[in-house]
Amino acid sequence: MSQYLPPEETEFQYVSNDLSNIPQEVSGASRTYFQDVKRRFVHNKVAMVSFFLLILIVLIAFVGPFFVPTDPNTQNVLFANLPPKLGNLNIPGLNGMQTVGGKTINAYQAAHVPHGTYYLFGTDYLGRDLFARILYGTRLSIIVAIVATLLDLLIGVPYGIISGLASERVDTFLQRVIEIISSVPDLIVVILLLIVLKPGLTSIIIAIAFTGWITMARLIRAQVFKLKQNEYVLASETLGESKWKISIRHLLPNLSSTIIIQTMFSIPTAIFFEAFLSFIGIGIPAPSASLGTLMNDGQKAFHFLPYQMWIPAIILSLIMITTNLLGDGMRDAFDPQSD
Amino acid sequence: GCSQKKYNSASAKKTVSVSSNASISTMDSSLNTTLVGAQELSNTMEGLYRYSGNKLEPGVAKSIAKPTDGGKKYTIDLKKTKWSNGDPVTANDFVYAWQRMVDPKTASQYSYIYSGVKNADDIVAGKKKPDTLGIKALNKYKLQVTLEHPIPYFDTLVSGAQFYPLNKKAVTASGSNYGITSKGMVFNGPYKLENWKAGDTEWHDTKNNSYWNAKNVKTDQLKWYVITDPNTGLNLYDTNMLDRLNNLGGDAAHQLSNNKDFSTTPQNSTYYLETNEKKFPFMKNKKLRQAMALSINRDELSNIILGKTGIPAHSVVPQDMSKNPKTGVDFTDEPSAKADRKYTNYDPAKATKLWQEGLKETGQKNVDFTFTADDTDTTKKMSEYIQDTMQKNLPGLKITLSNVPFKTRVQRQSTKNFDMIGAAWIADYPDPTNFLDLFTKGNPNNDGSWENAQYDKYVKNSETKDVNNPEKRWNDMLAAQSIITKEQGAIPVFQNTNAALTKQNVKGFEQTPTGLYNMADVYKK
Amino acid sequence: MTKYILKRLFYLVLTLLIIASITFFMMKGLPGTPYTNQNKMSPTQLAALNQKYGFNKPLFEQYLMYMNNLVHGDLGTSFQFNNEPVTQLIGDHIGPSMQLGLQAMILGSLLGIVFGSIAAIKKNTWIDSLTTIVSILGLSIPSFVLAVLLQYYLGYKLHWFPVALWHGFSSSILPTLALAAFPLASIARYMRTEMVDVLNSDYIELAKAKGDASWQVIVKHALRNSLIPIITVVGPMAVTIMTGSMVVESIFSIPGIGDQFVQSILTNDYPTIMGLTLFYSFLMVVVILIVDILYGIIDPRIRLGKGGKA
Amino acid sequence: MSDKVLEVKDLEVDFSTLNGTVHAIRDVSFDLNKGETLALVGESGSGKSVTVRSVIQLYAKNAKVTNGEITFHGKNLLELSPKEMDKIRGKDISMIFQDPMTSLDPTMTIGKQVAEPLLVHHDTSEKEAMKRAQEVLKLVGIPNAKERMHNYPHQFSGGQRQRIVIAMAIIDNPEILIADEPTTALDVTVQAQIISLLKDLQKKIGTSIIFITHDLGVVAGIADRVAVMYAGKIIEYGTTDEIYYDPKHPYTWGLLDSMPTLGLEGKRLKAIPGTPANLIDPPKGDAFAPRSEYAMKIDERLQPPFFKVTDTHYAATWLLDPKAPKVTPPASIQERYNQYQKLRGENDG
Amino acid sequence: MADAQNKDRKVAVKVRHLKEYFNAGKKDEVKAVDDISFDIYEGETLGLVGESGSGKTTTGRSIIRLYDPTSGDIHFNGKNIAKLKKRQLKDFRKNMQMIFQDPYASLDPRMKVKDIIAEGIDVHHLAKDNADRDRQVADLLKKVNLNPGFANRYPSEFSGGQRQRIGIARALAVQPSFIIADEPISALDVSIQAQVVNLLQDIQEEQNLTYLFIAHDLSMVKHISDRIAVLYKGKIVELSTTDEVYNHPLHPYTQSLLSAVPIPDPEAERNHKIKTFDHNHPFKEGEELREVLPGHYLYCDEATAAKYA
Ligand SMILES: Nc1ncnc2c1ncn2[C@@H]1O[C@H](COP(=O)(O)OP(=O)(O)OP(=O)(O)O)[C@@H](O)[C@H]1O
Ligand SMILES: Nc1ncnc2c1ncn2[C@@H]1O[C@H](COP(=O)(O)OP(=O)(O)OP(=O)(O)O)[C@@H](O)[C@H]1O
Ligand SMILES: [Mg+2]
Ligand SMILES: [Mg+2]
Repeated sequence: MSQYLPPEETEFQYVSNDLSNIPQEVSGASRTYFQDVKRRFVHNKVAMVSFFLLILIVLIAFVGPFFVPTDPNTQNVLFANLPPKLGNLNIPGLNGMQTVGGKTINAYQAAHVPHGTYYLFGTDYLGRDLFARILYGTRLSIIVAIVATLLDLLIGVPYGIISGLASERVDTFLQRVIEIISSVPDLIVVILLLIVLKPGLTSIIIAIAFTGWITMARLIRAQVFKLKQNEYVLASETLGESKWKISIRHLLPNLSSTIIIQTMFSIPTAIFFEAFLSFIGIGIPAPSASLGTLMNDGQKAFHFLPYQMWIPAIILSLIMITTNLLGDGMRDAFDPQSD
Repeated sequence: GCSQKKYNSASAKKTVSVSSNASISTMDSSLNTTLVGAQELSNTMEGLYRYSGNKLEPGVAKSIAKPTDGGKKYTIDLKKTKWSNGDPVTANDFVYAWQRMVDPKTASQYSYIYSGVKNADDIVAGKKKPDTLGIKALNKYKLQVTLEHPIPYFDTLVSGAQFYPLNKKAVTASGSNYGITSKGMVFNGPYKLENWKAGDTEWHDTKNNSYWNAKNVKTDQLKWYVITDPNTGLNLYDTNMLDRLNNLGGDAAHQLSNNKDFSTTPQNSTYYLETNEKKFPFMKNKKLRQAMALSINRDELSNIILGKTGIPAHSVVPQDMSKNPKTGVDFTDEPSAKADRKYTNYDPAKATKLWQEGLKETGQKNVDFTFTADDTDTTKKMSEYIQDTMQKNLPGLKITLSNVPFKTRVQRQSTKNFDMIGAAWIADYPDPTNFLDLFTKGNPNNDGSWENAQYDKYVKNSETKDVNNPEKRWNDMLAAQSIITKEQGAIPVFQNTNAALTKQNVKGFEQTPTGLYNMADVYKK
Repeated sequence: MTKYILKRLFYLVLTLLIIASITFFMMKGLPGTPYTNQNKMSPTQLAALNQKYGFNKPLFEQYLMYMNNLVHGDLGTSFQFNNEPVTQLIGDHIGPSMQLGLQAMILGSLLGIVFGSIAAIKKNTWIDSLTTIVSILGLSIPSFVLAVLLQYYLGYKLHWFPVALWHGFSSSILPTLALAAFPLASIARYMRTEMVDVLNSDYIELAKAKGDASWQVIVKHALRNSLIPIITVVGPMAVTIMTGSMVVESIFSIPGIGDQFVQSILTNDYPTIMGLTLFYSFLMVVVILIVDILYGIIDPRIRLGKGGKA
Repeated sequence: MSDKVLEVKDLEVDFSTLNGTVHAIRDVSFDLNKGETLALVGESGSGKSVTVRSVIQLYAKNAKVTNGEITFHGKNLLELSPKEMDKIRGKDISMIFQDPMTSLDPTMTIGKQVAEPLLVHHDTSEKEAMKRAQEVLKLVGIPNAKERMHNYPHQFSGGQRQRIVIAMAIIDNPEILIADEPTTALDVTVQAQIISLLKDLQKKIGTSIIFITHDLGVVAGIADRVAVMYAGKIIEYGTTDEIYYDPKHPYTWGLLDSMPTLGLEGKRLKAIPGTPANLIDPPKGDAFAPRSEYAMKIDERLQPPFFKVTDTHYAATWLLDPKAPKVTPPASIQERYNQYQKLRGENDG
Repeated sequence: MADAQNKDRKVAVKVRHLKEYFNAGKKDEVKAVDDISFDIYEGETLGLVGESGSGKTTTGRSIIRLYDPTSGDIHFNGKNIAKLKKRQLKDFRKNMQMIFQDPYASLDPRMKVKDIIAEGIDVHHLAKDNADRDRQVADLLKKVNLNPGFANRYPSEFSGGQRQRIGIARALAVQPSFIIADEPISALDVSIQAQVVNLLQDIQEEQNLTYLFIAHDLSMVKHISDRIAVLYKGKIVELSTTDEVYNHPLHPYTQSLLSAVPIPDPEAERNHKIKTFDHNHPFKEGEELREVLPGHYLYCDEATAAKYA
């Protein structure tokens, strides 16, 4: 605290401010909307942790395979269904011990696995290295999610914008179409599509894109209804801007938060949907694996080999939780009221 | 866990609970196509004969009739038995059922099995009236059956559900509803089905006191539960909700192989691969097929992947089904069959060599096949294994898997819309010709279109010229078998077995040659 | 109001007709027939079958016939279960699915509302994070995994509940839990968002200024206002869940409609597929209509038929 | 003084935000006498709302009272538990907010909402409370109160809704009524009605009112005393006449001058130049100095204390320091003073 | 409608029988603007006042063709623009501009100030090149008393008054001759309002602009307007010069409205009497807008009009 000095006579002098030219202040530092968003986001610890975790998972899934020499599809039937083991460390759950018929045995010894060979996540029914398979499976699931989401954006966003901007008649028609698609059960749409198409990555993506964009379109349409009332859109119209340009210049950027947030929710949905398709047997064809097929295989052996389901399930949950928390964080970051 | 007891109701005396892998779609014996349906029909109905384990015993018939007229005529005396509504079971009930079966209006998908009974084929084709079928009621309890040619396995054949009698009154009263609900149905078998509707996932069979042999049925009630999830089955079995858990998967079977409740019973069926020679004429080259056959390690496949839910198959005819009429040696253990195992014993080096030669001879470089197979767990695992081992051992071969639902697979098979297909055949009757027939030229089931005139001749001989000479017939069949094995016209992979868990106090689960269980024999100690 | 409902009913019927038509022609365009042993049947037999199912008529006539039957409440007969009317098939199997669905919806909604509200009230505290994580977990564990875990640990290991099968209320508990996870989680998340909004509104502030204790503010004002938008989410979700989860039903061996659906698809049982699709769509559009009407009744601000685009 | 119902002393409130700490209220003191109307005026963001919200302790989660005392009936409100505070809110001190369109719960009938304070604070039966609500609704001028009690907020116009909010605030005869811009969202005609309603009510029930607005016209009509706020501080307070006719703070001058009055008009309006002060990093001295043509060196260094003008009139500006050069207020302000003197003369005479 | 007093003045905007009905023909029809006619002379400021919901915004937006008029004519610079097709609108939009009420909602939060201001320049290709565009933006910023250095900033960094200036600069960018200002100051703080009003007046003088100034703050309208139109339930009930309307209001609604304006003068407020107006029966048969005194229009029936003649 500075010391209080009583006012002095000399200080009672006008400083004659130049009032016609007061230095114009603007609040705070120069920040773009996105910088603000970023700032809010960075302050959200949960979202940041999720963000880095997700990046880590994605990195491992995409870069990992280059460092793990094991091929995910190489079968070694003699080493089938080995439990997880990490080196010679005796960590429970990672020590290669297995309970068969009430007795705990060393599965690696029983299968005559050469010393020094071990499988971090164990092996599956064909003796394939589950660690490698999970790496590839995660990658595949992420690809499914990303591509499906992209497609979702390419259909849902334009559809929503058109519906929101078009005349009432066109809008009503477009909404009816949505209503029809959404009142047909997802399962049937997908299965019918898959009967017509060949099962595989492409058809799964198409299937997801077929129904996945509905929510996006609805959200975007509602948002466009709100946005187009905004005076800056009206202002643009009075300047003679065309509807098309208005959508590009004003609507799209201002829809970005809605789009990003919905995308964050679409990603888990897509991964999940793929897992479900795998469960009912129309997912990724073998021998490729996705988290869905891995969980599905693991589920069947759960009674005896619980690790085969637990590991992919935990990884999927991790991806889901991180994307969801990230989505939450983004939503808050994009909401200027949240700080 | 204080409420454990509450859920153990299945352990009450004289009730046996059994798992089923599907629900019953129809109880109409003329329309049924599924194994589950056949099992339930066998539980509740009685034909002329009934298998107890491997032994054929008289059912409604007084005794197992001997044919006359060079094997073309059977005169069968019937016991005086009753339907569950008190009506007598008469010869006319058989006549009615059989005629109904072949009547094209019934549109039975199984009517082909009547082929050989006089006029059956013509009736099915709509060329003759159903009442011209070779079956006649000589009197209320005497039945006469006329065949077009001798059928050596006639006795087995008529023990099947398609030849059961039907109570005309009950059938006509229900109209088109017959067989989709137990209401209005009458039974003449060991059990009655009550309160059942098509698609139920749980049904109960209660002892039928009108059954002629009721005193030997020691179980009051059978409870059937449809269980499709492997864990659920195990959990239910371990918590004593089930006395018998059928159709264990490979993993479970592998893990449980030392369990004292565990058993495996081979089924009279063969799983084999066919390549589409119509679509890919180069597959007519036998070296290619032989290479494929040699590239599969059937022991590894059966023991580890199938976890003993399958045993290696070296021929299209399954083992332990038919015995040499003279020596009693199994069809697959005859010296010629044993010698032919070299065509199916795993030999990767030879496989590679043959494959490369075959490719050279046919001028192929790379072969891309889509391998169509069922989408059951076992089949999926197996096809992944085959994909891997073939691609590894047969350079230039690329296999894409297409695991589809059963019906789709059958459809692709019969429309010849496949590259390579995995098919299974379960015996309609335990006779090698039931399998050998499949691969004769023009047979609707010869999906791969493999053909060999010599083979066709041997099969034909066994059914015509040598039909009444068991020994010659046996040799014809062995010769045919040897030809198809040498050529690998169809590549046998494994023979299915039912891996099951049975509680120690439950007895009598013995598989019949047609893959069913005679539930009249099952009891709880 | 009446006019509005009539208009909506008209659209409802139109939607259903379009869906019926689309599924009809899609089914017809699919490869394969429902007959397994087709190649072993005689042409006469096939003709008899085709006649029975009307396949011998021109496509358009088949369509008219189907539509006509449909209007009279006849969905045809199943292929899979010879001769069984599809309506009866649905009737036989919808019961368990409905029961499970309702139980799961009620449990899920109640817990979801409680969780969501608590998270909103304790926004940005560890309680909020905890409920958020729990609800995300609910969304992120596939139901088949959850079902397997519940069955194994609560049923098999601990013997708290029956492992599977459909024997009275106790056997519905585990599948209900497995099914409730999703509605619970998503309602909790919606609820949190809504509640946060409502809690920021002026009338909540005014209620506080009136001296309402915080629980009174929540119960009297916040809860009701945040629930209104949730109704729109709950309706369709309830339909989806009540029309059966094939996964949960198959794991718990429950004779529900979900498994039938998948079975009918796997066996090319077209009449059943179409019947179930229509049934589902019917439920869906009716529920959406009801939700919209309810919305108007519950929320006094919304008068049906007034203003704006629907 | 016995007729003080509320005393706020040295109040300081901070908000923590991502940009830093906002020092929204910086040492605010005032008191409220029984039965009087005190108006808080000042530009947007000057801290009017935060001040009164501190009194009933309804502020955002990121707020923190760092200093001060709010005495009501001998109790320091800032030291009460939330439960005790609940008992005072809506009973002894009630509040009306700016926007009548959003202040009412859309899903509850207005009768119930009006009756709520009675039900919360007393053992009144529901029936009795509703009866009382009906009376109060009639009192604030809702026609057909008996029937309309069962209507929902959306069925009322903005003016009617604000009356309903007022009914709710006065149903328990509060000692203090806080009105935060209660008429800003309303049309002038409706605003006039609401203001005269408040005046009538005050006469009938003797409530003390704190009235916030930035419309000096409204203040002139309703207030007994006025406190002018700038940048989180009260910079001048006095009776309404003193503030309007003899203001001493340059900010008050600017404020009065920027109003185009129906009586006094010139071709150009006199605007206060510049933008409001930054409260995250408030100036060391007089926050208004940078926008003032009367700024002195001392303003940059020291915050001015309150200088007494009369017993009731104080202003915080160094211009009142005896050492300061003699200032001549702008002509328009002098005009006001003259006009006032004239009026007084007339009245006296 | 060019009245006797003003018949020599050039009419910039001529509105005749303008109707704007929302949801026309439906149960929830709103006659937001119901048959209004008036002129705006070149270089003048016409104030449009009225209570909330009286149709002020709708009038403004119909004139600038954000809405398609239900019926009626709008002549702008001698051309009827009421029936122009959307495509043909572009040209006239260069000459007519609008300033919006909400300084927060009227600037796209994701665009830089310079791009906001230059939007019109871009649409109408008014800049030769980028440098020219930047120069024009800098000029405009200077014109509205903003630091040209702000061009690269985002709207969120500005206060309400500064934002409103940006909005004004945007409107000026296309060099319009007529500007509709829809409550341009009502969202601003009192002390800032004056800054913006002064700016508007300065620019008007400099460029000889014509304004339609919409507001509900009557004191401000009085200050800025040459003539005033009072709108009530979609109809103009009184229209005359500012002095006439304030000093001799004829319509009871106008009288009531004026009497309700609070006066920032305690003494005056003490004696303030408010006139009431019967909102239940506002209009009578046979009433229309008539010129009852030279240049003074009143919504009344013939008999009433005769009283003033
Ligand atoms: N929750 C908050 N977080 C951060 N700053 C806040 C918060 N609430 C208020 N402030 C700041 O406190 C200061 C005083 O706000 P207050 O609402 O009291 O102003 P006011 O005088 O009521 O203005 P107005 O006339 O606009 O209502 C402002 O600078 C405002 O930005
Ligand atoms: N898009 C619309 N659809 C239906 N009604 C509308 C629409 N826009 C405005 N209205 C109605 O038209 C009437 C006039 O509205 P307008 O916005 O022109 O009033 P205003 O005088 O500008 O009011 P304010 O002072 O509140 O801005 C109101 O009753 C309003 O509810
Ligand atoms: Mg405020
Ligand atoms: Mg307006």
